[in-house]
Amino acid sequence: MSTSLDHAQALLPRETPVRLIDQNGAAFADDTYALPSAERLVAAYGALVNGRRLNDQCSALVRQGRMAVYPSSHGQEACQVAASLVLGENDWLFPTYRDTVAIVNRGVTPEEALVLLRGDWHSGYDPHRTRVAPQATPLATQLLHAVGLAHAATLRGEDTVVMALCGDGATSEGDFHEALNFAAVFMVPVVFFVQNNEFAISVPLAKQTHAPSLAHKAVGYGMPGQRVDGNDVAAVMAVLTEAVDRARAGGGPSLVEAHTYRMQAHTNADDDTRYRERDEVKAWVERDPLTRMRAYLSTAGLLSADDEEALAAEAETMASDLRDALNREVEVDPEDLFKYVYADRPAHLQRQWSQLQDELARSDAWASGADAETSGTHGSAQGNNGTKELAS
Amino acid sequence: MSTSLDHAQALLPRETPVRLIDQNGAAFADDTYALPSAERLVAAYGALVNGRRLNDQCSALVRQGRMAVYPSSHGQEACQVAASLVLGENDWLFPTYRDTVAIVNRGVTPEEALVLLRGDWHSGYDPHRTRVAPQATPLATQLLHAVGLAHAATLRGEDTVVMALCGDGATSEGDFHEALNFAAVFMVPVVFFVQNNEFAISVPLAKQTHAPSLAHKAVGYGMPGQRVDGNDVAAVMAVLTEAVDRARAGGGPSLVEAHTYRMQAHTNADDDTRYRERDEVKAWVERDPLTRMRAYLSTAGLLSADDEEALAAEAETMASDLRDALNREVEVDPEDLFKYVYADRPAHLQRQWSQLQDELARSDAWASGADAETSGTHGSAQGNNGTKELAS
Amino acid sequence: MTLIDHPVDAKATAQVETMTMAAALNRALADAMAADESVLMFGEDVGALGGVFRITDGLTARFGEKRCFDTPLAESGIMGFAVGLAMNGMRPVVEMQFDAFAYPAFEQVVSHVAKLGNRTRGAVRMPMVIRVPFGGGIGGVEHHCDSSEAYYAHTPGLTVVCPATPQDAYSMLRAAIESPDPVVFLEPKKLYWSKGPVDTSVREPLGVARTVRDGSDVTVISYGSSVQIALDAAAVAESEGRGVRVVDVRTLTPCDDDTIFAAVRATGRAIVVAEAAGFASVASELVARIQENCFSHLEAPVLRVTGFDVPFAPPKLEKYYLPDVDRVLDAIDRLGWES
Amino acid sequence: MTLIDHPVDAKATAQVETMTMAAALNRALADAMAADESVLMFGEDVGALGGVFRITDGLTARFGEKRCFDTPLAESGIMGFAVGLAMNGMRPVVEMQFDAFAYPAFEQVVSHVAKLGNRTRGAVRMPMVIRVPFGGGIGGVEHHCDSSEAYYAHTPGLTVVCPATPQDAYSMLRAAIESPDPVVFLEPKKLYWSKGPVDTSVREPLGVARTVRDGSDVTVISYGSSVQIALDAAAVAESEGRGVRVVDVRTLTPCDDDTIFAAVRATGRAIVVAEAAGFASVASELVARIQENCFSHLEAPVLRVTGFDVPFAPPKLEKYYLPDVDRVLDAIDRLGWES
Ligand SMILES: Cc1ncc(C[n+]2csc(CCOP(=O)(O)OP(=O)(O)O)c2C)c(N)n1
Ligand SMILES: Cc1ncc(C[n+]2csc(CCOP(=O)(O)OP(=O)(O)O)c2C)c(N)n1
Ligand SMILES: [Mg+2]
Ligand SMILES: [Mg+2]
Repeated sequence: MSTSLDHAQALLPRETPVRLIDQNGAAFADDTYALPSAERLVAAYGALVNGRRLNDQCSALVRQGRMAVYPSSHGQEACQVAASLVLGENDWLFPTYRDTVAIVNRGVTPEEALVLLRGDWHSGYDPHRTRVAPQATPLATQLLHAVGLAHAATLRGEDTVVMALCGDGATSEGDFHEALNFAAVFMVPVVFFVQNNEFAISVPLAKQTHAPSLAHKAVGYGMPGQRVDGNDVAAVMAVLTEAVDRARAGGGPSLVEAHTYRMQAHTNADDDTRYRERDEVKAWVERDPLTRMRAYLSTAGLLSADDEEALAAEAETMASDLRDALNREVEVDPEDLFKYVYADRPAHLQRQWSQLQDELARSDAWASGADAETSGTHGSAQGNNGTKELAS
Repeated sequence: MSTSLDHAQALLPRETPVRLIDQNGAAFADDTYALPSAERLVAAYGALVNGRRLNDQCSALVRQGRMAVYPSSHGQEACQVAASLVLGENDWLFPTYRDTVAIVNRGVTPEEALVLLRGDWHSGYDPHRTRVAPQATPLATQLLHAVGLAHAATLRGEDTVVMALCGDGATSEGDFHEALNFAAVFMVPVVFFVQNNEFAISVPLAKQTHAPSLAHKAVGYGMPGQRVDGNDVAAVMAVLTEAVDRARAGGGPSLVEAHTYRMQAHTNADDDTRYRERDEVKAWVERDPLTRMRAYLSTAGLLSADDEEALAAEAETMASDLRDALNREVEVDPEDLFKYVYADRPAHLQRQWSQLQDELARSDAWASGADAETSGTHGSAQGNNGTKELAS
Repeated sequence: MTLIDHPVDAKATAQVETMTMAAALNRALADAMAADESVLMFGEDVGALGGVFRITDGLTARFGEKRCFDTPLAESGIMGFAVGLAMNGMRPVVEMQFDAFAYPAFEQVVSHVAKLGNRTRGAVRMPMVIRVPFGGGIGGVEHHCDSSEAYYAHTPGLTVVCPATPQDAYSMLRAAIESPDPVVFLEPKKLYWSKGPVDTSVREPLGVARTVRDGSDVTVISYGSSVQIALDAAAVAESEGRGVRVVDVRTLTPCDDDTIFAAVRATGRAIVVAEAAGFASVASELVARIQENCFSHLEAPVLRVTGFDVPFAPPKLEKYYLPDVDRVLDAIDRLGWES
Repeated sequence: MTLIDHPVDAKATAQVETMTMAAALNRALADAMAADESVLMFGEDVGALGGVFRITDGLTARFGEKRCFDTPLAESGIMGFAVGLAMNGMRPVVEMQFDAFAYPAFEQVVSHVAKLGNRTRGAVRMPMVIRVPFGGGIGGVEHHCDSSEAYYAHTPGLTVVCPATPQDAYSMLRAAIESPDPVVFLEPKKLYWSKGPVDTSVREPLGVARTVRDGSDVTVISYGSSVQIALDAAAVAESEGRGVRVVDVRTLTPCDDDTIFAAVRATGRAIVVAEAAGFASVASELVARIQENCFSHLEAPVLRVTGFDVPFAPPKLEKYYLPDVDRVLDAIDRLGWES
């Protein structure tokens, strides 16, 4: 417990979210946070264009039935891009199901990223290669993993920083509380980054919390909290960078809340007309993070029409590669069910796999026209009951 | 989410805990909190004397082997007494294992209260009679029950207020977070009262939280937090009364942190010499809540030597009644194991009880000298193996 | 056929309608809320949205925000809040959005929901229902297809039920809400959109198994989405000359031993079918108690057809994981018929 | 006697000492921490206090606060923190203070600890140990005596073990810490102060049952504190002329079917003894798999002697709840000897 109480004031976030570039693309000075360099802003814009294209391509692939479900971060790309751009190579990212753009920006290929949502496997990439944890589904649970992983690095004297993402809804879970508390008590280099997009599926923020802001929760753990305009990529980068730098310097964790908006339904399976007005959604269109950045960069002479075209082309290539990839049927291997449950396959799983193999062999035999009597012990039964499905 | 951010300041606790009477018994004026009436203070002192006697009697009963374990609130009696005295008849109290003094002060008899710690049953009183929930063991879980119970009352238009108790350690649990959040979102009339006694068994507060104070957590839920000297019964009563009044008036929940100290080991089973210095404990002796109150009341002419004697005699009667009660052997009925699991006993539990009855009958028969051959199907086995125990 | 006749509540007008299980559950909630003011429905997205499966559709509109409402996103919170409401005269019905998202509430369920009645010698009871959309067969991603019934069924003090038809969904949910004890109400997601007749005047106690199909050679015991697999297998087996009795246990615990044992004693052979991983499962229990109590009637071991002992499969591998008709038929074939 | 010989690690000097199970566990932790820097021990009160059962006594003093430390009081936090450490090169060993206080961590255990290796196709493994002081027989109050093994054993991906002797406590904890997979290490509280010889050079793989006593008429299968009950019952039964083989399964899952089935096939009769409530328990599973695999060898049903299906008893009623020698002997008597 920190003894100096006046410290509490320093932990509270601002009364209005930090903003460095307004909706019209005009930059203004801030006492604390400097505008990121032109180079970083241009890189960020490229990532925004790519991220938007990825979001929209994925939604299209769902409509076309190539993928079961996609939780889009359309409208939240500034947060997605900033969360990965502020990290160094050895840093880690702990994403949720909605953070596909962030992980792709960090080096996971779109195809690997979509393995989960295509239904091929539960996760499609090696977390150690890109230092990106598997996208988390159970809300807020990953925040604790982030704290543990960061602590392990600290124990070894490494200067790794971990960026842990979650949504506004997830802040209500007990694990959110426990993660922030552990991080603060052990002074662990984690930046908790909440994308407050106003909704947890259908539940608006007002039903999620009565707090002045989500960033105000930080003081209860003795860590600094800050609020930022989540559609201003410059501001998100500036605020996150400060938090990352502090963490790396041994200053401990912080909590950053980005104010943004979920422009589309929770996933394509959701019907958001049931719980929000179209006008509310429309009002956020003009706050689009891409428009704003484009305006700023164009005015500043940092983005030519040629640059824009090149970025669009690059994004289009990514999208078309992705379409191709998802049009290729992936071979799934039923043995995978048994392969990874334990490091060494125990006898009972080997027996269960043998049983399945036997079933598959019999149904293959049946499918290839062999005499039904030899293909299984229950004879005609196999012919009548979906063994074709097993043979696929 | 509350829209006015300047509101945040109003939710923060004071930098130093509220105190109305100092360690020497001198009262001083406070801008916000008035000293409770002389009558209430005298009543509080009586309860303190009684509570102290109860704590010490229980510890003695454990040493004498009449009870397995007792988590004493010795030194925390001001919190115990205030938590129950500020409640109205229809209000509810949600206590922990350490809050025996509080529940006895609320009308649970000491004998009922000790059923748990004697090992007769899991709880010994009807919660509805005294409006005291069973003493909770799993930390922080009861806070949610308190919120639900209060909400039910509100839905029916009743003006019940609920006092929910927990320790400093319990504030780290996810359920603490979820309870405060639910209470704030639903504007439920609950007062969360944390007795910060500096330890969770062996773990000091500094390892529990990095927050400026536990009361600072309130702002993260949008409810007022306050800190109070937990050894000043006048201040605890004043602060809790304000919180109870606000809750009753529809102003929602609040969080109160009392700064106190666990003067004895966690329970008699604990060895606190392993983790704290004797000097630290001694330093708190002079902050004893009883001494302070006696000094104030005597100086103010509210407590004569006769009064003191009368209070001591009353407490002694309570203690000796309790000794008598615990010296009486309680009949425990094995059928109780099966009686209350469901409202109506299902067939499988009836069968299991019949099996046990059969065992008991056979071992009774054996114990009463009947031929071993007739007392059970495995003959000599019974004689050799603890059937005496079953017959006890 | 020894189909159990549904006892009819004479006072109510019989109203038979064909509907999905989802609609039957929705109707049961609405009827229970209309019948008893103390019934409250809450959880995540159950208000304006009507639940991700629309089971609570229209309830907020009809009964108001105080009766059917969204909570903050915290399952332990939802469960503990329900405990407090149940302590104070309410009959809360909570929805856990998916099976695996009920785990954060596990401590509240095991240490309080299941035990508070016992703890207080019945002075406090827990008349609450925990609705859990559960199981696979819907192509859901990880954490959306767990069959978690064993965790609850192993916990004394809980009543654990699982309907297999729209009729049972309706009648059993009404009974669960009226129960003085806490009920874990498992809703097989795969069956949400399956249709059947529902007579809303039918009321039945929990704890009674249903013989769905008669047969004298082997009994197949199952629940939830496995009942249809058992019936399909029975049809095939019949075409091969084997009479299969199918029992839907419906209430997993407390378990209707009488019906189950009578069936197994009559047929001498039995199979238990359930989707959950088999190890230390409800299927294990059914096998154990059957062989303990029907041993001398058994011509063959009681076999299990269950999920493999692996985490639930991703969508594309689901078909390999889930028990199906062939696997049940294979098991029947292994019941020592040659002897 | 078919006692399994403990394979000796040739390099280590054999060191046999008599000690309590608590001391053996403490020694195992210390030796593992000395052998491997990545082993961390943490939880509630495990630092200065040495744990409420003193299992971690002296570890902070010897290895420092970074290796053995107290955490904030939050079990889900402890478990999730351990997951992150295990993802990043550490071998965390966590202590849940008592069985029922592990429930808040249930979601982390079921949804992550058990599944992360599978989720990532083995790219991430979870080499961690969850130590759970468990079970009754110590006169503990509510929430301090749960036998929670079924919850873990039902969950694919976990290895669940339970030692019955100081030697196994030592060897199995060393093996658990070295395992690449997450191990739930159940420590029978009742046995903490029981003494026995410990040879610290003994290393054995997990997953192997132990035949503790030979006998040819009936096999009693158990684990943890029930093993001694089985042995005591065996001694009495022998005096009545019945040879009782006693098998300590030690690893509950993955289960050593070979040893168990061989024993039951040899004796033709079997009893499973465990303290947990019987319904959908590990005992159910053992019964189910034995009858599935040894049916033709069985002279009688496999019976269970377990806790009743009620919440664990308060201290004064504990003796009625817990399986004891008489109950085991009664069960043996019911194994159809007349036939
Ligand atoms: C423990 C848990 N409970 C419930 C869910 C189901 N669920 C998935 S996303 C979601 C809403 C999350 O909202 P938020 O945290 O704001 O993130 P967003 O989807 O807006 O990015 C819910 C309830 C879950 N995944 N995990
Ligand atoms: C969920 C849970 N975890 C662990 C415990 C074991 N335990 C009992 S009391 C205690 C310390 C509690 O400290 P605090 O909340 O400060 O209360 P105090 O005992 O100081 O009154 C612990 C760890 C428990 N009862 N419940
Ligand atoms: Mg959101
Ligand atoms: Mg404390």
